[in-house]
Amino acid sequence: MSTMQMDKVQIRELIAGRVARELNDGDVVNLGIGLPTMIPSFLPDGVEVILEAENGIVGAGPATDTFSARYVVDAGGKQASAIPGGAFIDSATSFGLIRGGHIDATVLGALEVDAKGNLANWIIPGKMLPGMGGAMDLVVGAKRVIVAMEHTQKGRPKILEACTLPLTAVECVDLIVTEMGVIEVTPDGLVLKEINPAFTVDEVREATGAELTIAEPLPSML
Amino acid sequence: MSTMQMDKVQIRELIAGRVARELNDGDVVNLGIGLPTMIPSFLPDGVEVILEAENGIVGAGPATDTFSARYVVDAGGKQASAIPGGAFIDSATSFGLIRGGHIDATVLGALEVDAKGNLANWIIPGKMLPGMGGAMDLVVGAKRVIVAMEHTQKGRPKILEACTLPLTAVECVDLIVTEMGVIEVTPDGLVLKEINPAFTVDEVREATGAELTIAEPLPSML
Amino acid sequence: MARDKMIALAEAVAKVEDGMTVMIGGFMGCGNAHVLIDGLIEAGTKDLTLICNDGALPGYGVGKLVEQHRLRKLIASHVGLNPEVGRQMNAGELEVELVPQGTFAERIRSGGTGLGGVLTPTGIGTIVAEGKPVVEVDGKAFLLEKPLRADIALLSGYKVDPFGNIWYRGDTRTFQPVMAMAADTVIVEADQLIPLGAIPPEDVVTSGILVDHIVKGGDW
Amino acid sequence: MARDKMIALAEAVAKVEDGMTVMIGGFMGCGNAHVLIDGLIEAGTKDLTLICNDGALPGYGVGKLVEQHRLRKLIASHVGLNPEVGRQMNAGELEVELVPQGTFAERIRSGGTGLGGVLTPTGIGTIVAEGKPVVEVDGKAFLLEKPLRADIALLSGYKVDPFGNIWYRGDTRTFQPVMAMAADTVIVEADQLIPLGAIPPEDVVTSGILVDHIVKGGDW
Repeated sequence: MSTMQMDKVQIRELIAGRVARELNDGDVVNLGIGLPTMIPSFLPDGVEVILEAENGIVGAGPATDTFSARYVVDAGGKQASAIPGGAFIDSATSFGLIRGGHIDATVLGALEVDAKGNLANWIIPGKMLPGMGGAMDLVVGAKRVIVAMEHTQKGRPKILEACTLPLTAVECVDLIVTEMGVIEVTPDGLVLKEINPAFTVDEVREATGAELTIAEPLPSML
Repeated sequence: MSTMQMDKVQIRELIAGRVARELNDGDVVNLGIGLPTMIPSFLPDGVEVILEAENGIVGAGPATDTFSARYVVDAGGKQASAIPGGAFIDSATSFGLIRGGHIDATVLGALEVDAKGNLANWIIPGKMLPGMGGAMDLVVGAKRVIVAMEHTQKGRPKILEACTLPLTAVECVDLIVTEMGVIEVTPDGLVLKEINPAFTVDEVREATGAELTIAEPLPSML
Repeated sequence: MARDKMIALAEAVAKVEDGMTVMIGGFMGCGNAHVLIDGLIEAGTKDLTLICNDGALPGYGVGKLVEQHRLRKLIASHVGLNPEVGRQMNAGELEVELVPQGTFAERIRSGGTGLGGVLTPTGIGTIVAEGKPVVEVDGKAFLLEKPLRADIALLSGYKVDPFGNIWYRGDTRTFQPVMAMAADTVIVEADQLIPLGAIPPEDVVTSGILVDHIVKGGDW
Repeated sequence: MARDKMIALAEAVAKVEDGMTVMIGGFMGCGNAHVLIDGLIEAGTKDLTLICNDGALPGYGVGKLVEQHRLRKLIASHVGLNPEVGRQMNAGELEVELVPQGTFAERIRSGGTGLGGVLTPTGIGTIVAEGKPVVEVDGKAFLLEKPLRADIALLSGYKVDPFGNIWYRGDTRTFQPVMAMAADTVIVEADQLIPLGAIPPEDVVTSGILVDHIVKGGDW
């Protein structure tokens, strides 16, 4: 099986499922929009995480009748809620939590990541300028930064020796999870720690624009 | 009548009464401990001020049965309350209000004030070191700083050309109210704006260690 | 303390003059001062510099001000959900200053609390740092980001008493407490008007001493 | 989320080791963590660096720690109501660092929120400024005051749920919300233990994600 044989949904579920296993019971987690929001449904039994929405929810939950969309939205602007024991906080406090290292992990997508853990995920000059939102603070402040993304973009590597796009932050990424494998950012560069057995190491290397150290043993990411 | 003929209580009431007339209806006011706490009882009819206690009360009121001393004290550590419409706030917010210019006036005592409006009111080297508490923030941040004090200390002037004691803040005092008169700090120095008719201008000058410009006319402070 | 700060919507809107800098709280439209925004649209107010986290959505919240070309400049952290912002920006019709969201909150807080600015690690090594001083503290680099203030802040409160004490419902709170401190004039639209003292003093989020005027908010 | 963080007082006190830096909230004893303080006295814990607004009063709140010589250093804004602080200071038994109260609050906030420090006008031109960097912003001078952090914060909450969400009664709140963010370990003594969710999410002042342990507070 190659990437071509997995459809988008399968790829996203594979990635979200693997990231879910990085989270510990009780962790406070901020999830970026898109793929990362799929992660909670893949959490192992007995692992419960507390979702922080940077617009001001500690313990964010799904839409309910109790909390109308007029008064409660998540960081994607969608109707949400606070779970029992949750809290609504103002933005200065929310980013105080984020910048102050009180968020155990943040999971978000990327346009590019490089060998030093530099991250580019907010701007393509001349094309896309949505604004960085809370991403720059999140990747600087969260205890652990996990990038969850497809390994390549239309066949072009997104994991590079050095990012070419404007950075979101320097040396901030701890772990990269793609449909091909799990890559840790270490002081000595990128280490492929786990692999999707549907791919060979050579295939992963080919799809990666940076040097990869291969862990031994190299377990399956599935 | 000279100062000698007024007892301490009369002097304090005179000063507090005159300061009370500096306050406007609706002003948010922070009062230092001691003499300034007497001011509210001298407020003219129709003038109501909102007391801020820097430890976290907006709309501080007197002790009541509703608010126990275990849970509500004023900035002097005494049992207090919040009046209806008042708020309890945390210290960072309280000093945010203070530093941010949201307090219309602060009234406090002084050891020395000088011609530039420099204030010394927190330390006598080798003798007294209670700590500055909130005073340094208050005199830097309040829109108007009013010093309410006796004109001299054991006959020695407290209003000087230049403070000799360690400063609380530079160029912060707007108005000085004593039992002898009302003195405004202007860019051109100190101006005696009102006088207690029990004293002559020469007596005030003699009790003052800085040059005084005398306003014309010079109304009574009573 | 029981001052009645209620004014009519038209009177409130008239306080926002063409060319002013205006802060509006909320996030993606949620918590925006919808009634006041509609008032501005109706009054024709224009050339505003808007300080708001985002451009909301087309036709929703501050998105209406964008659509109707009432803004000269937008200071925000995210404008991706309102394509009209990008269009006007590319057409040279709207100036946009993008600020990381945590820095955005803290710059406003700084402006309202008399601090000289924010020393933040956020943005170091990125284009956000361009032209800004870097201050080193104990060997670590921090960007110095300057305070933000506005002529007027337009807030949306859920429970508001006659003195202007505000309790925000859900996560409409967002930037509103810091904006209430960082503007020369503060107007709140109240979804519910409640008696003085009806919010327990521990639960007041924005004190009425920060609020100048109240208008009726409510259903929309 | 319904994690039970309750531990016994002795277990909580044992987490405070000799020589640690400890934050205690409150003002002049009001809002001090009285039960935990009595626990420290009982346990003999000593050589502490205490970060607390003041020295409280003799025999009351943190005043007990002073009296019993459990402090090596006190970082505070005001110590005038406890003469024992001055006596020990003059006798060389206790080091005292005095910080303006607003700067004290903001340094702790800064330590808990990942900022590089505080740029404040407070203290400029006074002995507080000695040896500290001055940063100019738009022609105005600000002192750079560094962040404060602690090994452990001991808080006093009125209503506390099993997850550690805290609602403070009256003005016991003081420095506690910022201290909850600025210490490696946070312990709260609860005057009332209430069920999870009993504090409406809008009225939670300190979120339970900041709280590691809860002990029974209550009458004293």
